[in-house]
Amino acid sequence: MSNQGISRRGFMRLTAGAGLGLLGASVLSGCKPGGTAGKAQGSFNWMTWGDHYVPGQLEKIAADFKIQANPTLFSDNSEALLKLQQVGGKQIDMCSADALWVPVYHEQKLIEPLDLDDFPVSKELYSLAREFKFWTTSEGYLAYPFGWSPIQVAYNPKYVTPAPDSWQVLWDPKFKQRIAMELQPFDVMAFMGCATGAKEPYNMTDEELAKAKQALKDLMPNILKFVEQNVEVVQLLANETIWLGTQNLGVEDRVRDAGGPEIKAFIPKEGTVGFIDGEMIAIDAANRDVARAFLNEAEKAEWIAENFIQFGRPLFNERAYKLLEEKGHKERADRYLYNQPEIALKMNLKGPAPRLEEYINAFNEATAG
Amino acid sequence: MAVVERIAGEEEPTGRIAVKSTQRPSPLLWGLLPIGLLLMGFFLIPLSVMVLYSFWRVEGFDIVRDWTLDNYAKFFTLPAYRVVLLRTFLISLAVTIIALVVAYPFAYFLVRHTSPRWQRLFLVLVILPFWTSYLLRVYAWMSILGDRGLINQALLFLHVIKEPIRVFLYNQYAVVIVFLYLYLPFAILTIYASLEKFDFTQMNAAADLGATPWQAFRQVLLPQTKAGVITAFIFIFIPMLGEYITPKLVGGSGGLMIANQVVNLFRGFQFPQGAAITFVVVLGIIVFLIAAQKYLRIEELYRR
Amino acid sequence: MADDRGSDFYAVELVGVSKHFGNVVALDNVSLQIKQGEFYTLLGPSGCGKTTTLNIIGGFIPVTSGTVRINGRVVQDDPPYRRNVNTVFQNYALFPHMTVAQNIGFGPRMKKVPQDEIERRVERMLQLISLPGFGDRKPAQLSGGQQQRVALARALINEPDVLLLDEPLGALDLKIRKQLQGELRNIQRKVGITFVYVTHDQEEAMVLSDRIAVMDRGKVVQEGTPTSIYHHPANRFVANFIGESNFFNGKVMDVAADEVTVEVPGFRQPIRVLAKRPVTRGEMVTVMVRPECMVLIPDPSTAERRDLVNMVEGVIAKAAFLGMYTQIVVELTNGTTALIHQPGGGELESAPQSLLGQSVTLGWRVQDGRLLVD
Amino acid sequence: MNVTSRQGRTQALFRVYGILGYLFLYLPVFLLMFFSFNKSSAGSLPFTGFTLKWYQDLFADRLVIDAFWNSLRVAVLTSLVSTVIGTIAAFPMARLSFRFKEALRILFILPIMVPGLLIGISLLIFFASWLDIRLSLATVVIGHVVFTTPFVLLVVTARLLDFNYLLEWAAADLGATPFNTFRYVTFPLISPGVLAGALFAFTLSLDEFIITFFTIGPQSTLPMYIFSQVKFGITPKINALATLLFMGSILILCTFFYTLSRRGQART
Repeated sequence: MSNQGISRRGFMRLTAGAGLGLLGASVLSGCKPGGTAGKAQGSFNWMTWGDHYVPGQLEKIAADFKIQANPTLFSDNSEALLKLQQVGGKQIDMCSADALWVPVYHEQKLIEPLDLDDFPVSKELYSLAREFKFWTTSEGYLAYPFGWSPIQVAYNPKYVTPAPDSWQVLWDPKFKQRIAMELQPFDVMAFMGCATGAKEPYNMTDEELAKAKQALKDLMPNILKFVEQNVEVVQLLANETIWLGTQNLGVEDRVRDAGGPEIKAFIPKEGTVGFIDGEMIAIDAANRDVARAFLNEAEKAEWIAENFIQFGRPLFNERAYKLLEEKGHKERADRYLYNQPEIALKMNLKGPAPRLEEYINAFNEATAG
Repeated sequence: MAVVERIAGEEEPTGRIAVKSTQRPSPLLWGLLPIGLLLMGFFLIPLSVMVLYSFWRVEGFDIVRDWTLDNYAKFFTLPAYRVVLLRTFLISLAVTIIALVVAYPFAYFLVRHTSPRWQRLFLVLVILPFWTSYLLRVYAWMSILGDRGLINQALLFLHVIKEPIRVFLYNQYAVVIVFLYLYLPFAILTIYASLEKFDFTQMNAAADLGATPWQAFRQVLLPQTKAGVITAFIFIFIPMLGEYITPKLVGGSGGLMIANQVVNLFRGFQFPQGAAITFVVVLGIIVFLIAAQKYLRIEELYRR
Repeated sequence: MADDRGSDFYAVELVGVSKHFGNVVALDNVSLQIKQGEFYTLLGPSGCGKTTTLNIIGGFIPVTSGTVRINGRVVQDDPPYRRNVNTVFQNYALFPHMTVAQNIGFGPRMKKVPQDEIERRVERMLQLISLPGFGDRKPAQLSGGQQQRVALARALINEPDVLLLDEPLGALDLKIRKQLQGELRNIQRKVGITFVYVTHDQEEAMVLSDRIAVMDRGKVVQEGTPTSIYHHPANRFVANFIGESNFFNGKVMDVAADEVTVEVPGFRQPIRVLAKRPVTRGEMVTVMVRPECMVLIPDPSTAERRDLVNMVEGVIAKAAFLGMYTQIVVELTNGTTALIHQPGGGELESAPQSLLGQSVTLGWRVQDGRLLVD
Repeated sequence: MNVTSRQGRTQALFRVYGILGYLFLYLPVFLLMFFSFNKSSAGSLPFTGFTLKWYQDLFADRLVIDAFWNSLRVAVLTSLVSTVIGTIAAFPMARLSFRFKEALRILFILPIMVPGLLIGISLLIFFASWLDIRLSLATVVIGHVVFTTPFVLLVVTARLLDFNYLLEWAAADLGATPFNTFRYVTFPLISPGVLAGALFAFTLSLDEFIITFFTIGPQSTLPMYIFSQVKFGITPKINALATLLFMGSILILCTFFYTLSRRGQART
């Protein structure tokens, strides 16, 4: 099956308009060589996070398939978006992004929607990962699903009793200077939104936003710091500098690995925020086929299982879960919700708030001190 | 003894010929061309583009080229930015003053109490820590100052305290300490340069005339090395105003600086507003530099 | 290489050279003629323009107007490296990063002389300056005097038409200076190169020079041999700058064929002096008398016999024995003081202090006075 | 009070101060080196046991090695380019007086004073949208040169002001053309300043993150690698790298000073 061609976009529009997308594509697939991903060789440019591949993976793929990935690393979604906006597919073929950031790339016409069926490896995915609503458009699927994690509230049971189940625990005056959060203004505002009962934490109304801002202001005495790197939360929990913090899945193990005390984590009953990562192909990508071929290799269960062992947060490759089971990692995989991808859909997905300016200014004002 | 015979009332020593006094412009002037092109092409013009942005509007993730002063108005109307700017200013000032006070005796130590043969090595050792990662060095400080950090461990071990105390990290003091660490080498190098030129027999003369060491320092040494101190002040104070990583890492919730807020704005795609705030600060810096112009003249520092 | 234009040309000739730095006039219409093989000295206080003159000959600074010729060739637009002139700089300007041999060999090296030839010549220069075996040292490892000699060798190795020396002995202490003065003069005789020498030390100028140009405020005020300048200073500045002098200001009373009579207020009798220049009655003039020409007259009645026609009275204010002579300061009746150098020996030498407060008469011959017009 | 004992005490006091100063400067460095041998992956206290695992990880990670070479390449190029540009600009700044010199002086130091974030973003927009230049290590070098050249300029200007211009006159007097004067006299004598400037530029470039991020193409540098480890954190692998880097530079430095002092002795 293919959506490649000289007038690919025109064709896409036509078929989509006629409601014959899949059918038309399959009819035409016979005429277009190199349609399925997995045959191209060469090198391509990938803007990503350092945890989207494991040590040795790129080298192995380069050696076995003559596909050379050149990763450029970034830390913040907005930085990657700005960069892709500026340089486009000429210089970046593939880019990683968080949940609702992906549609922004699409709106900005920066990425080329995919047909997951082009990727044989996509058969290994949980079926629900193939049909995220927010990634589905008439032109195709926006990103190849990679991994996910809800943001939980981690706490030290020695100091935080009884076991909390709500965001409200953060405002307890006992925990003055005992809380750390990652510095992601949109996400912090979204947490506040969750805590104050906003309907859409990433798209609050004026009143909701005002309430969230006030909540953050009230919370400031309890916040020790906003951390640049998530690992800091682990360190701070490990040396008992903080008793509460927002964290990805797997915080318990990471704190223990760092020599820290027993830590527990919960998903607040009001709901929480989470990320779903994916890989996007840039529009007019110069090495589009190479990138697609790479994706087909890199997303294979063997690598994904390896990735889970290395970084410890759930991924969307179902076959990898089986591999983990076989290798004796089932307990950990289950504890990290690997087998319950449906939870991913219950999260408020990370993304830029449509009301960018209001969110940022609210955050800046609440945290100015 | 004067190296060149000076003509009475002559402004320039004959070695440094004023261009106006010769008919042909000196070929040395061509040396300004590459740096001029570099800064024009890759500094002034790109910054001018950003200046334009600061007068535009953002809609979603697109810059809309509607002229507006809103971005500047917001800076002056939202109290948050003023509060943080003031804090930024005070922290930078405090660090700069402490750095100068700490660096001066250290530079003196280098000039007066190290063997001339190894002085250069000692000097290079001052900047060598820069060859490791900035981020890692700041992290290292966190494991010195933290609740379970080196200091607390030592105090616990010595039974000075029973519980880890939290006075060293995640507050403005931590920002000051880490900034001091990061900027001290610059202060040392600059003050060293002015101390090295000083003729220390003057100190003996002052002592001979009955000055205490402190008086000799105040009356003889400091006035003659003042230029170096002020130059160091400028070169520490101003760059610190734009720092955002250190305050975020060690500053806690109360130690954030203006650049942190600008970064937040940029991350939220509020380029016009972020640029506007930055340019207000940059404008202040330029005004300050023009006022302190005299001390940008490092020849003052190096003239014997 | 020396230009074979013979000696029809001056080694250096400045015609109407002026130099302005902004509004400041450093040199004002200076003309000089320096002959081949001459030891020529520019003498003057600091700021008089002597170093500027040297720098113009060397080609380091451009002239504002005027012509500079070296061996008859007009050179004022040539850069230093195209003039066959070399300089010994004040404080020597030895290259600190090069050895003595590299310093001395620098000129030939720039002219692409073969390396073995350079080595030979450097060795010869080291012999000339009496520093054989010093070739591998760095300048910083030499004494001031040794550095000076290296600077000289570095310049001389190029066999320049003219050697310029800018206060070359200025940084040395007296004893070495004296010694090097002798050496300099010897070397100059040996190599026969024209030396143009800048100094503010009049004694050094007198010892070394064939001719001296005294400069003041950007002008050459007098040019001549050491003796002629000493004995016939052109004006008060020269007289004062070279040697010590007594000045008496007065009005011309009478002009005879070869003698002028000057009335000095406060003196009992007028001063008679040889008329070496035209003056008119009533004109204000200065009479200069060198201290060694003045004599203490114990008995004024014998003065005429010794031709001591000029006599003034005074009281001895100071007296000091200086070895070769005794220096006596006499307070004169007109309120000025006179300086006398009295040859040693006798009463003066044994107890100069005993003279203090004594009233004395000073005398000098007509031909010992000089009439100066300012 | 005995003068010599008092001097001795002052001497001792300053020595102690100096040692404390170096301790302050090096404590964090030693600590981060120490963590590179720590079993705990958090890169912080407490020490949970000795391991060389992080060094093995380091050498196994092609990306870190690539990033290291990229950083090195950029830093070397940056210091070369900015040293040339800064040095030739230092001559007129040190030796001439001309109109607008004061304004130029402010312009020349402004890149040091303006936040790097602003330089980075404006360069990205300028390169990509306005000039349509392909981002690469070359554009990174340009970005770095913009802010390191002022440092070179300052250092070399200082050295030139200290330079006895009579030495140049002497060379010209001895027949050296302007080029030879520069080659044999001026440059050897200002070279310590030039070297210091180059070292400065190299150091600054090596640790630059924010300008690098915005101006780089499909590559990565060490600071970028470190900053990108946001989600799951830095492992002591980076500490291992920093340790090796630091040791390497110390080694180079010691050899340099050792040969320098040897040469100095030979000449005496």
